[in-house]
Amino acid sequence: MENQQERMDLSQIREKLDKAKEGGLWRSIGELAERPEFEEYLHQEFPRQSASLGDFVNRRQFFKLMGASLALAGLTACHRKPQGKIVPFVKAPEDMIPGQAVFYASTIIKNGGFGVGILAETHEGRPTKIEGNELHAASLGSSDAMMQAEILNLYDPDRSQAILKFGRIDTWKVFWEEAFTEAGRQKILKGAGLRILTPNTTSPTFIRQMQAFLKEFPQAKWYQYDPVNRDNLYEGARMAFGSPLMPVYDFAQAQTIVSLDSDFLYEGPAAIHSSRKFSEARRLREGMERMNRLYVAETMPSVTGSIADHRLRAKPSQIASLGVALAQAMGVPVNGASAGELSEAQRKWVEAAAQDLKASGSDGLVTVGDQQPAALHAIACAINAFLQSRVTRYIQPAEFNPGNNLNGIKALARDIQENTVEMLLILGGNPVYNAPADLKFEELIPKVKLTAHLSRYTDETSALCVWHLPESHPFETWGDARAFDGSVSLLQPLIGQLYPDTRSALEVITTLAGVSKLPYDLVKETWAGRNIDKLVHDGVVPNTAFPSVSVSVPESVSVPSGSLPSGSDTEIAFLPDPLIGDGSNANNTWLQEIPKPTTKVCWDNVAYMSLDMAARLGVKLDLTKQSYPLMEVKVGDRTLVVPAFPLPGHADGAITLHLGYGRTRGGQNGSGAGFNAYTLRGSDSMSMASGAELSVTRQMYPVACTEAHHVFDFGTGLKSPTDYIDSSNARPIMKVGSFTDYKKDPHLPDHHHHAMEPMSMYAERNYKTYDNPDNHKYAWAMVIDPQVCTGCNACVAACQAENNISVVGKDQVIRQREMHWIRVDRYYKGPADDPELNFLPVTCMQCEKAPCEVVCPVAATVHSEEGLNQMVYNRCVGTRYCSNNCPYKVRRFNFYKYADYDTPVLKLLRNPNVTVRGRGVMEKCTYCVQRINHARIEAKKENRRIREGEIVTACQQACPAQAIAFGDMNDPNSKVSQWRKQPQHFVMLEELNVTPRTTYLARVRNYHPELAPEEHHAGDH
Amino acid sequence: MQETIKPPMGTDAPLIEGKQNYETITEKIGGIVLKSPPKIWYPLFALGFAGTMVMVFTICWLLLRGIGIWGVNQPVGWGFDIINFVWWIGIGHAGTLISAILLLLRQQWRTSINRFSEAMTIFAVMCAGMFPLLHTGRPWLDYWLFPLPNWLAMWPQFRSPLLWDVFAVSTYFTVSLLFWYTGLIPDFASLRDRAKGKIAQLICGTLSLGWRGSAKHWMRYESAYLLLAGLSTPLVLSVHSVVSLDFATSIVPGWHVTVFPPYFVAGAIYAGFAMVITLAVPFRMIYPQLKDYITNHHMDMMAKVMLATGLIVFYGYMMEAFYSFYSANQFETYMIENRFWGPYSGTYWALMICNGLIPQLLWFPRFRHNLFWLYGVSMVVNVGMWLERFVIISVSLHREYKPSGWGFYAGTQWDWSMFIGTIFFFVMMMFLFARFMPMIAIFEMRDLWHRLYHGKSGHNGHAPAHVPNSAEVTSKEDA
Amino acid sequence: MPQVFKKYHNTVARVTIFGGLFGLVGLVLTASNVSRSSYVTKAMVPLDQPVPFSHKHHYEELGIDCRYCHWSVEKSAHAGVPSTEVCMSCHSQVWTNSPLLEPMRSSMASGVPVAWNKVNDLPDFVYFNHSIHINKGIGCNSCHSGIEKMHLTYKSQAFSMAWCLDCHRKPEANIRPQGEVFNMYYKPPKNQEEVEAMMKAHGLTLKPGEEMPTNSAEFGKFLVKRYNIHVEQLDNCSVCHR
Amino acid sequence: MAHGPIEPQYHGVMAEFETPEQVMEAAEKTRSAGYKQFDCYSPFPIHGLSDAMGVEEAKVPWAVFIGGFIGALSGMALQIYVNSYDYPMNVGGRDDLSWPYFIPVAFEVTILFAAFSALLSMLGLNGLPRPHHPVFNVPEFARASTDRFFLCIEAQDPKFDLQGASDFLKSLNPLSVSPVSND
Repeated sequence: MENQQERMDLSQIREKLDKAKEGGLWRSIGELAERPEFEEYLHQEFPRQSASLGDFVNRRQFFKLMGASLALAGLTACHRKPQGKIVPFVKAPEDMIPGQAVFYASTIIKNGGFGVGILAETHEGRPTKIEGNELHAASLGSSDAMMQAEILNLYDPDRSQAILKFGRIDTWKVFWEEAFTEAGRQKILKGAGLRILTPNTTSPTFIRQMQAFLKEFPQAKWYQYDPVNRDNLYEGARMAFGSPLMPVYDFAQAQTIVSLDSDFLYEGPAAIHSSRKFSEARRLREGMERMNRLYVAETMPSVTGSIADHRLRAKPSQIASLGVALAQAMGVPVNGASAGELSEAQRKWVEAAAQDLKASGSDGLVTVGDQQPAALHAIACAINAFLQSRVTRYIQPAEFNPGNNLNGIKALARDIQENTVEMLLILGGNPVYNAPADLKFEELIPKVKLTAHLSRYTDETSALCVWHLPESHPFETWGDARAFDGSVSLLQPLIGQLYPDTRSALEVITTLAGVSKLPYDLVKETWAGRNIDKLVHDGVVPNTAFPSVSVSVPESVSVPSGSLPSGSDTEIAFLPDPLIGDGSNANNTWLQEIPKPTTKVCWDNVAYMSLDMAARLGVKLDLTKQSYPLMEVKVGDRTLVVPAFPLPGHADGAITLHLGYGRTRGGQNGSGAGFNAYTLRGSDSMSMASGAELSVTRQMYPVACTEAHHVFDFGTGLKSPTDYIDSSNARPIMKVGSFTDYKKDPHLPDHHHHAMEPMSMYAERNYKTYDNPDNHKYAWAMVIDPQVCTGCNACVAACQAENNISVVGKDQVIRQREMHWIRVDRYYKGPADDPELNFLPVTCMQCEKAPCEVVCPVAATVHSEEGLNQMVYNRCVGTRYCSNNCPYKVRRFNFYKYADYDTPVLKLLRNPNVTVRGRGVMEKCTYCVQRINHARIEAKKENRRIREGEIVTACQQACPAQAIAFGDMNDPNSKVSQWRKQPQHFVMLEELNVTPRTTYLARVRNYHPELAPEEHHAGDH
Repeated sequence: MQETIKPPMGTDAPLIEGKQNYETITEKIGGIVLKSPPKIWYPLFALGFAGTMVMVFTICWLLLRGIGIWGVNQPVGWGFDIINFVWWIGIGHAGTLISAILLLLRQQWRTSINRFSEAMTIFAVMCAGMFPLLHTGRPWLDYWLFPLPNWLAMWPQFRSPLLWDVFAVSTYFTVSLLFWYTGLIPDFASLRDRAKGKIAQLICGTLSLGWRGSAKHWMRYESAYLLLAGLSTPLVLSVHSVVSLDFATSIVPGWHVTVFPPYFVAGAIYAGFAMVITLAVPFRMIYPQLKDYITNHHMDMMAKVMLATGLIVFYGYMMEAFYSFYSANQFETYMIENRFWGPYSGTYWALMICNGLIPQLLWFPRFRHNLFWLYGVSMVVNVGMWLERFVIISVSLHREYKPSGWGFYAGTQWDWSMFIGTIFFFVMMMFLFARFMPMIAIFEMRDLWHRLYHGKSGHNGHAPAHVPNSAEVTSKEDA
Repeated sequence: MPQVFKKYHNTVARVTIFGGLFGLVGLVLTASNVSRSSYVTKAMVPLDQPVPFSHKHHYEELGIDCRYCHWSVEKSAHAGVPSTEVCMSCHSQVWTNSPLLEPMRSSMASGVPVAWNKVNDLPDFVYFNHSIHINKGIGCNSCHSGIEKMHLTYKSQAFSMAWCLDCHRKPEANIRPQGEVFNMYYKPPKNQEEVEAMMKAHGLTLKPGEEMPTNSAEFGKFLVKRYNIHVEQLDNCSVCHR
Repeated sequence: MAHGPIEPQYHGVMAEFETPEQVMEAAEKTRSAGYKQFDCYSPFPIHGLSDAMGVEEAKVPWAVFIGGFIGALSGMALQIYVNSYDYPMNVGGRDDLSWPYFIPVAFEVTILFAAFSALLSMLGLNGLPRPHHPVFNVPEFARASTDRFFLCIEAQDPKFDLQGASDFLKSLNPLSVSPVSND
């Protein structure tokens, strides 16, 4: 039924797309259902420029300009709205109401092949927004920035649309002829010359098909490779328990959590789940007596590290030493390794962690980052087993052939070297770009006679393969995937194929195997015996999670010599980029522009290093130009030039490089952004390299960083900005404190804040009652809880997707013109080289006495009866006075025509319920007023009040930590009212008396008594 | 530029130099208009025109691309645009002050420079007015700032100081224009009667509205002129006060300062007199006949006004700093600390030197009486006043409440081309003015000369007080 | 010779001044009237359509309910324009050979939809929702007045913001019982008897403390209250713009 | 003395003087001679001349006051109408009738109206613009805007006759006396 209906819509869209090439019809697809679609009336005569907006005029532009300037007045005056069209259906689908969004369940495949269930909001057959699927274990209704941005990947104008042979457009027919010929030959050879390389997969249907395929070609080999993989994790489990097992943690119950370089709240297939569970335990409740304690040792400040109670910075090689020391302190015998020399701080950290772990007993756990060596994973397994941790359990890995990424890619390289490969199918992935540098895949691929690369972009690998096959987006295909815990969810097409020639890996492999079944039937076959309609409707297949595997406590852990890194003075840590991952999202402009969670850098990767190290290397910044010096990084015979970026909290003696940048064929946005760290990464140094040589050059490189402005004030007489984050110190911006203080006085009084009686010439506005019988007004309000906010930026991405927020490009970000309506402010506390990180998401505060409104000369921003600070884009003339007068600086201005009005496929992306803002217009958060209006209209039609929880703002919906509450503060039972009543509730910049509707709770850390920072603000007043 | 200054100096120098009578006054001043200009006029005008084209080009590019071509950004929403606006408006104020306030105060030395400075006012306000109109994101909708009945049922929002600006600046421009034109009517009549060509007669005749110097007309004229002066005085004070309210009514630390209105007005007069000197010195060189009327006496008086207003402004700076500390408000304190030691401390200290330190030279007659120094000081003040607006507007914005919302600001090439373009536009307009309109109020000079040398017995003298004057020699020839 | 001008120049001067003033006023008036004229707004101007569909014929003469074609008007922001299939459900039986209906038949056969010219085209930044108006007793012809008489469809209003605001500020002037929304011949009850009849017909009863409306204005106010319309909120910007 | 016939071809008779003091004296004498309709012309305002002529008037200040008053009222009324009555909006929690915010604009409108009243009332009372006037027919009058002072007895004066007025003016010791043609 779904299928039937889907196809109906899709054919419509397809038809329109075909016609779009003839021009003019894109307007009508918007008006398909009489919809006032995307375009604000804007002066179409003004030329649009590409994302990089240079300010200089060349000769041609000059003449164009001179001509245009003559006609300018006339043109602007003579603008006339073109005649709109209404194109109704020929045959209307039964249960689609034009103008009402429909939600479909599907699944997003994350790195490693793990699925996260989603619900996609579709408007007339085009998905516009992704939400998490509450029924899915890895989502629980929340999402992250990458999931939110996946919708842009679907509509990416750079997606490959055509099948290419040696770069020239060809047809599937010709490909299949060639492929079948070769496959026929291989069949006789039992597939001895056939190799298939895919990313890791958990899809039961795909694995079933592959296995069937491999039965036909028994000598053929199927390798899986992801550049960021879990090899070490499974190897470690094998060392400890004898088989590769996947640990699953219960962060809701854990009392002591020790993370050894594990960013479990952000990275990995269970991140959203972990974040939700961790926040449940962490959230302050009145009368709370006990709080979990999180220890993190890591090289670079991570999302998890930022919320840790005790974050220890350590070089990559030292993490293992800490693990060994921890094991020894716990009394877990480790053979073949010693902790070596630990510094005072490290020793104290280890002791405190060990003490807490022991005290927590079975409620303690140790988790290790995927990039850490297998032996450390083994040690962690041993400690957890030793603790008889009931918050750690082990299950079968969901992936096919787990833990063999490096082996696989090496074997493939060897096979090609030995000339045994005659036909190579690369179904997804990009080995030329991201395989270990020493394998030199760019030289290997051309050696194979028949190579075919299925991918969504014509990327680095496509360029070297004989055939490039365009891949369908997962939103266009049927399929299934397992979550981290093994539970299965289904993929269903949310839209018809945007481009007719794209295929999924499943389709390619079944066709090659000669199976003439449609993907839908294959999925149905896999889940035969279940109600497929219900599975598709819910998106999840119930009762498919893997059961726990019981493990025995290993008597001791033997660490083979050389399996723990030795370390050096200058080490490199390789990490996937927090947003563009291993590089597969490089062309996603949303992810490029969202500031990286802890560093606030966007559009680039840089070499992060400690402030001390930067000083030693002679790194000199030019902050007014946001320029950082380029630095040559040399490891062995491999070099990379990358900007040096001092980062408070980074471990000394190491730099961190994010993978995924420096693409050469990454689309118009991915190509040329950043620096390719894969060129430094060999198969012996997949996650860390030591013995790097660094030399800072005199060349400067601009880095777009949204919060560099105040971090470093070197050489001025000003107080360090770190003084300004502490509420008790200077600026009443954040309320931070310790759990001990909280238990003493949950109000966490700040010493400088003197409550004032607000004085006003004017009477208070009535936000309480209407004249009518149902006279209780809604008073929308939001409370944000920094206590659980990890700074992951899911809200930023969700807001961008929901509100049609434009991307401005690196140059404009450097000029401080980013457009995000919600931003996650980062405040440091403590010493500059090793501070605590605090995150504070800031949206428009919807002040009742809004300073922005009074200064608007055209009443483009005024208050609604429900207390919203309304922003009327079509009224705005763009004086920017409101933004100047906003103490929270949450308003965003379209300095140029940032919105892309022209690219046809991006028009499908837009939320039809939000105006696409034109040039010269101020914009800002309005608490998702389109959702409020929708709920109000639906409630009024049913003659009822809006229910608590009926309106969920985009940021709130996405937040994995559930750190945002939104609702009616006139309703005493609403969540937002409850949160506002919390003793630690506070109002940012309250003394300005602008009475914001968005307020905050405090951020409290649960310090170990031995490690608690000294209170340094005692003498400040 | 060095000019030999002959004694008597300063206020000892006469207000009118040389042998003069009604005819010579009329001929020397009116002749500039009726005769072809000095050769140097053409290249100077061409330079002004070329620079104006830079401005026009910038404006076209601005309208095509959007204000993103400027350096403004998220925390610093106002940059060169509003800095230049306030700077130009300030410059304009000296003209009104000279023509209106000094008239009410019966300062005779105003007569030689009032026309000139009124023209300066008008052109400066034109330059200033351009910026608020162009600084909006969608300038083609600027008419929404005016209360025009419309089909949207929408009106401007009169609580916004920006709208007060619209009314203040447009009223100021209109009233200045009326005042200026009122003064020009009798002079156009003079030119009409002296013009030889038919076209010049027609133009001047039309502009003079048929003025014939009737005593009844003069009576109403004087009444109206005085009333206009009386109206202009509160107007000029209100305009810069309103401009300062753009900042003072906001909540930005560094803007939210109650002392702003008087401090801005003083600053405006300060900048305006600097600009009058900046213009008067070269114009005296281009038109040497003007030296008879704009004498060292005038230069000295203007230097003294500059010194006085400069001290008021400097007091304002002191108060800003003092209250920032005295407030015990961490944001205010940080604001001034940031000015002192922050990334833009250079501009702050340069401002202190330009507006506070260097003008103190004017205490010494040696510097006041030396046109080279005087000119130099006035240029320094022009720069200093621009820096003051930079410090107040952009430096306050770049770091206000939330450190996460902090940023940097620098003008782009388009900011500079717009700013410099308006300077050239201003220069071009001044040259056009010098060419086509009497630079000094002729009838008022006649009146002044009459009072100084002819009517010593008092102006209701029934007996003809015939004071022989060397200037009378020429009058015999006409008889 | 000081006399530069002729005597008639005095007249010229006066005429210029007063003529200029009147001319300016005239220009403003003309401009504002032209901008509101149907030449600019296209109000009252029928548009050419692929098929000359007559609302008068279908509604008034045949008595087909609005919702037969505009089927989503109660549920969605969009009233819904009938699919080819809806048209052909009748026209496969009647007027099967009419040349006027050829576009519909070919659309049905080819699957290519008919592209109608949009008559009521609001700016893209105006978010109008049909369903809430219909559900709260605003009749079709409150906005599409005279639709039942239209042979060719035209917009009966220019849909200016001021016009929208008029009703949003005083909905009692246009509101009617929900049952009368699709009645193009609805007349507000003028006196108490008519009010009583109307209330009876639509099952409206007085609640305690309410007084029987005695004229159309009071009846409007009664309905506004009964349908729980918060008039204060209706002219908030974000009701229509977001 | 017989009333001479009003001679329509003449606007009056005009005498030319060299100094303001002379014309002032002449004006007083003309007034004491009983002439009512006469006017003086000077290249700059001569204080006391209108007194000497016996002309008193204060219409311009009144016009300015009325103009300013209307300006103040309409400025305030406009703002109250548009922001407090026609489309009242909740602007930053301020009252609909937040009149203190309306003072600056009301003030500016006051000045604007008053300034226009000043100029327009002056021009209106003076009957300007009037590019053509009979006095310009006198060739000597070209210097009226430079350095000569004139007194013209107009033909409309009941006491006027061409000869008598000319003789009277000649008695005032002018530089010249000429009839003013009306063409």
